[in-house]
Amino acid sequence: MNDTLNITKGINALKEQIDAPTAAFFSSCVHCGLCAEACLFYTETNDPKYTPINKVEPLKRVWESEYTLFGRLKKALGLAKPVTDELLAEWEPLIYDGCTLCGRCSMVCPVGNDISTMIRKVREGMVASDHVPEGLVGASTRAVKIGSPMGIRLKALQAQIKHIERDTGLKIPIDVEGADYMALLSSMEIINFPEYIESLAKIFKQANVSWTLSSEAFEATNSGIQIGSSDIARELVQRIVDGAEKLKVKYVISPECGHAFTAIRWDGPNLIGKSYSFKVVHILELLDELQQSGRLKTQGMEDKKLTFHDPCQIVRKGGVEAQPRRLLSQVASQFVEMSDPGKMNWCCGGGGGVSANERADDVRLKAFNRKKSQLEEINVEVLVTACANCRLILEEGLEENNMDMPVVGLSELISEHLLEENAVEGERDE
Amino acid sequence: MNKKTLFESLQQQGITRRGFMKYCTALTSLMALPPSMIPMVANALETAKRPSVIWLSFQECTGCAESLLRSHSPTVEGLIFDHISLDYQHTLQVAAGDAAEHAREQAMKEHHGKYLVVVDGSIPLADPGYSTIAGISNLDMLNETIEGAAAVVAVGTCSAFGGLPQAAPNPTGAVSVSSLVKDKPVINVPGCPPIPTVITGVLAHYLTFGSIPELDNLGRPKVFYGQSIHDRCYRRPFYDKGLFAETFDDEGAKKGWCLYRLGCKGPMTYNACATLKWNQQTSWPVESGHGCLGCSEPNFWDAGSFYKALSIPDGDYAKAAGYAVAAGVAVGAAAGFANQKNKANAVSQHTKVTVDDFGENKDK
Amino acid sequence: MISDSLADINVHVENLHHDFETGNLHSILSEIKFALEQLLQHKKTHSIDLRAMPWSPGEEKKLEQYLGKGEIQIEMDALGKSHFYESKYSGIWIVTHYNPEGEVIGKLIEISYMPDMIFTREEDVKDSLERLQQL
Amino acid sequence: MELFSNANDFLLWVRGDAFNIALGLFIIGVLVRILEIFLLGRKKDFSEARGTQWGPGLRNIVSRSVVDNGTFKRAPFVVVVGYIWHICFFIVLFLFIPHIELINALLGIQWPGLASQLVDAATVVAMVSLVAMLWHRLTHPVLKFLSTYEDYVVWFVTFLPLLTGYMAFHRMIDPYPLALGLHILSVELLMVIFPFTKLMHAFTLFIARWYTGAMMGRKGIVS
Repeated sequence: MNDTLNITKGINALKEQIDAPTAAFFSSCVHCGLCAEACLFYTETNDPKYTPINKVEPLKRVWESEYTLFGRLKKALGLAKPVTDELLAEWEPLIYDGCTLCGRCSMVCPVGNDISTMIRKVREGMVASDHVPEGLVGASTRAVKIGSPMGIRLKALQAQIKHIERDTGLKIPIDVEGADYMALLSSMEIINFPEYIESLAKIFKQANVSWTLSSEAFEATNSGIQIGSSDIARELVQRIVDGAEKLKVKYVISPECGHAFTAIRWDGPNLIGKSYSFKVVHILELLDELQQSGRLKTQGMEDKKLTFHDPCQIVRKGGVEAQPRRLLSQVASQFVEMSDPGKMNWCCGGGGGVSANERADDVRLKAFNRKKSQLEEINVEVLVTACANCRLILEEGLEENNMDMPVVGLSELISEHLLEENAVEGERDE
Repeated sequence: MNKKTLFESLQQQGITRRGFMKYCTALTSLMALPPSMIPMVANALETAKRPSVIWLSFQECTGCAESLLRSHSPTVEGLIFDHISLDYQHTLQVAAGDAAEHAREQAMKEHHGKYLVVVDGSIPLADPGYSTIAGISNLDMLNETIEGAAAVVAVGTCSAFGGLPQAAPNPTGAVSVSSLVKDKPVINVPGCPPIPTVITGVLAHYLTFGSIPELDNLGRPKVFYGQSIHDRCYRRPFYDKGLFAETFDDEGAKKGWCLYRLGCKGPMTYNACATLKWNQQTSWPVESGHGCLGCSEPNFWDAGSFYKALSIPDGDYAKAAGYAVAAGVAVGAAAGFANQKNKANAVSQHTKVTVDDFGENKDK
Repeated sequence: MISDSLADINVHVENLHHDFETGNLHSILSEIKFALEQLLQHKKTHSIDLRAMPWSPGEEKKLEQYLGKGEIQIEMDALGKSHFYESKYSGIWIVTHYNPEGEVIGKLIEISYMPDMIFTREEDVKDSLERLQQL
Repeated sequence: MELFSNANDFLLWVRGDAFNIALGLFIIGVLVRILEIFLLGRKKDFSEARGTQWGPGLRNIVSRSVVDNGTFKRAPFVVVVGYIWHICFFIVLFLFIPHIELINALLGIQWPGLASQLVDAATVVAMVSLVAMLWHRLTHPVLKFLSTYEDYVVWFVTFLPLLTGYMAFHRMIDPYPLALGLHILSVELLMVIFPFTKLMHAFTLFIARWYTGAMMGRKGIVS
């Protein structure tokens, strides 16, 4: 590659990103500061630089000097504040370490600015000017070159499948052409939480769902979305689209992973520039649908006091809010909501690529205090969520704060309470 | 010439001390002074000398003189006029031609430094031919007459502020007295016409105290022009309550509500109509159901419609807005399309990012 | 016949509902109360020029009605008539001056034991004596 | 400087030429800003919609006026004073009879007004809330950090019409034509800087709220 990434390309990328909503948002901001109060990086550090609207300063400067008459006049007179390499370098930690793209700021802005979408746009400029954290570069490189941000190859998945098949006696279908559903997995599920795959197998067997995995497109995560490069994201989405089209499936199931849902459900078609030939559902949407239609039957109730952590990308940015609650009501007798539940939930602190960025570890742990105090308010025994990344971050945060509490995936919880027709196996292994 | 004091001249007319005190009471009220000043007024009048007055009429309609002189019967104002020596008033005096001008010249000579000059009407500067008296231009006559005057009283809006002759486009180049007279005290008594009692009140003040009353920054006596019509209007409580007549024959108008929305200029007009009233204290414009025109204020002819509320701009704002909309759409569309081009340009210059590109800069 | 005053012109006035007040009634009444106190304590008299205030139509009448008519009425004839009467509240006098044509030229409220103008002056008494002696 | 020979001359100018200039710049500026926004456009969205755009967009225009409970608890001052300021400002701007007359003259629409004493009280509350907000801006770490010179200029230019209006109403400046003239001039100043500053939010917040509501509504999220 002869083309190096530089400030000119960065500014150009920002210029590409600005659209009518962006212009409306910048025109409307009155510097009221309320977005700061919605951002856990500000509330837990009290550092004003984490104020969401401050994070989009580079984009604002480009908008003003490129797309407003008055701004262009100022630029011509040399009065405009320029976007420089130094500025982007200074802003890089705010954009990548101090924002999980959780979108909470976009919910509270009184003039209705979708700030988090603008921060996502700034990342495009950061990528094009090479102001990206090492951790995300590594993850993206592995995703593109190996097929998974964590470097997992097909062999590793196959090994896990073999293991699960042996343990459960269930068949995990791979590359079954013409199946109704193609399930995707996140690397973390493959490595850290293989229970998810097991749960899928159990549930789909009971509900009689025709499904498969793809050996060419099993990875659901998309590092391109996290680092903020449409070019990389497009390449990764294309693999899934190709895999699904090859197997001629009707549906693709997004796993318990937040940004993967955003990537494949909402951004994917726009990245490849056309509608899919298949539909995308989140696993919680599918489970809810199966349960509502009576195909998924559960028995027994979890009687421990538990709560549900809404993954930002699934609830606030994905619109899946009622489903997990309906599912939980079937299997948990003592479900309680955290304060600010559902679409107003606070992020775990590790989304939007922050968990892949070691540089952000300290601030991320500080940000976790928000979740910690939320949990302390309700005093629960079990924490349920639906995102492998959240789950890992929550486990780490709880451990750091000496809070002893299991974190469970919702699909897994459901699978544990499946109505067992022959009641052969025990309730639980542990 | 008669050199008696006012008291003596009244005594000669058979007026008693009680009559004199009653006269002083009325006069004090006329000058808008508090009743506690009556003894002081009486005291001053016992020694006051009869002043000489020269009345010059320039570009005017005689309305101001009419206002003063058309009273049906002798009033307090009348008594004052009985006492002053009106030595020149070309509408009223019997003498004509050279004799009239002689009277003026003689009065100027005899009372040099002590006589009052009353002016009604504005002075044309564009061409002196617009208004002359006895072949003398208004400007020359004014300059000549005020030379030995003690003070000048500009009666009516025309002489005080230029008035109707000065209204746009002001063909005669009319100006006010105060814009020409800089070295003599000028008392402005504006109004179109002024309230007669205000004219006599000012003269009474000069007669009584031998000085000019306290003036505001437009040269108007504060006792009469110190407060706005709005402040002294009996309909003011309706303004405060938000009750307004919206047409001249609606319920609000019948109930006597505030006339602001019908264009009343009361809030910006300083005059004493609300207290002194007109036609022997019978009524005044607002009481008769019509808003104040603002006739005692400068530029009142050019200040927009009499029937538009004061808060409404009086330019051709509809035209301005029309042009602005057209210009705004044109400029906005041009800027918008330029932005589209700019953005399309940026999209075309996009170079695909690959993972291999990262860190190249940092290596250098 | 030529009419002598505006009152002679036959004008039909619709019964307009101008029965509101400017609020001056209240301020005048408190001024009067204060003046009465001053009269009692310091023997200080006070006059209020009723023509120096803005009245709504009918409001001045209302004040007169409110004060009412007392026991004494005095008429003076000097440069036209003048009419003095004490209100039903002692010490409050309503004074109206007319010119020879019967038009009001002054209207006041006087707070005193007797309107000042009624008292005969010493100089006038001396003058009377002089004139009587000359007879 | 003898620009105007008297206060009436000055009033005549601010009600005449100056108003036309200010109105013209205001209209041109606002139209340019709004056209610039809309002409930037949006890309077609290929993802399968879960909900509609128009309804949620319009809903968001209204619902964003209600602050969520969490924000209220964390920033009660901004929320409460923000509401007070806007409500009182609207009362003063839209319910004072002389202002209604102006709007009626410009747009041909009118509505009932409020008693002047109420508007007067609202003016005082609006001014107090503006001063309180300025104080907050100067002391709160986030606001201090975010604020640019523009924020202070806009504050000042917004405060001026209230102050001059209050002074004109109470006749604290003499003569009245000068007071009224200064008030109108301060409004004209506000109109002129309006399109070039964050004051534009008065128009663009509807666009911003709609876009966000529509984008979220499309995903089935109630924003």
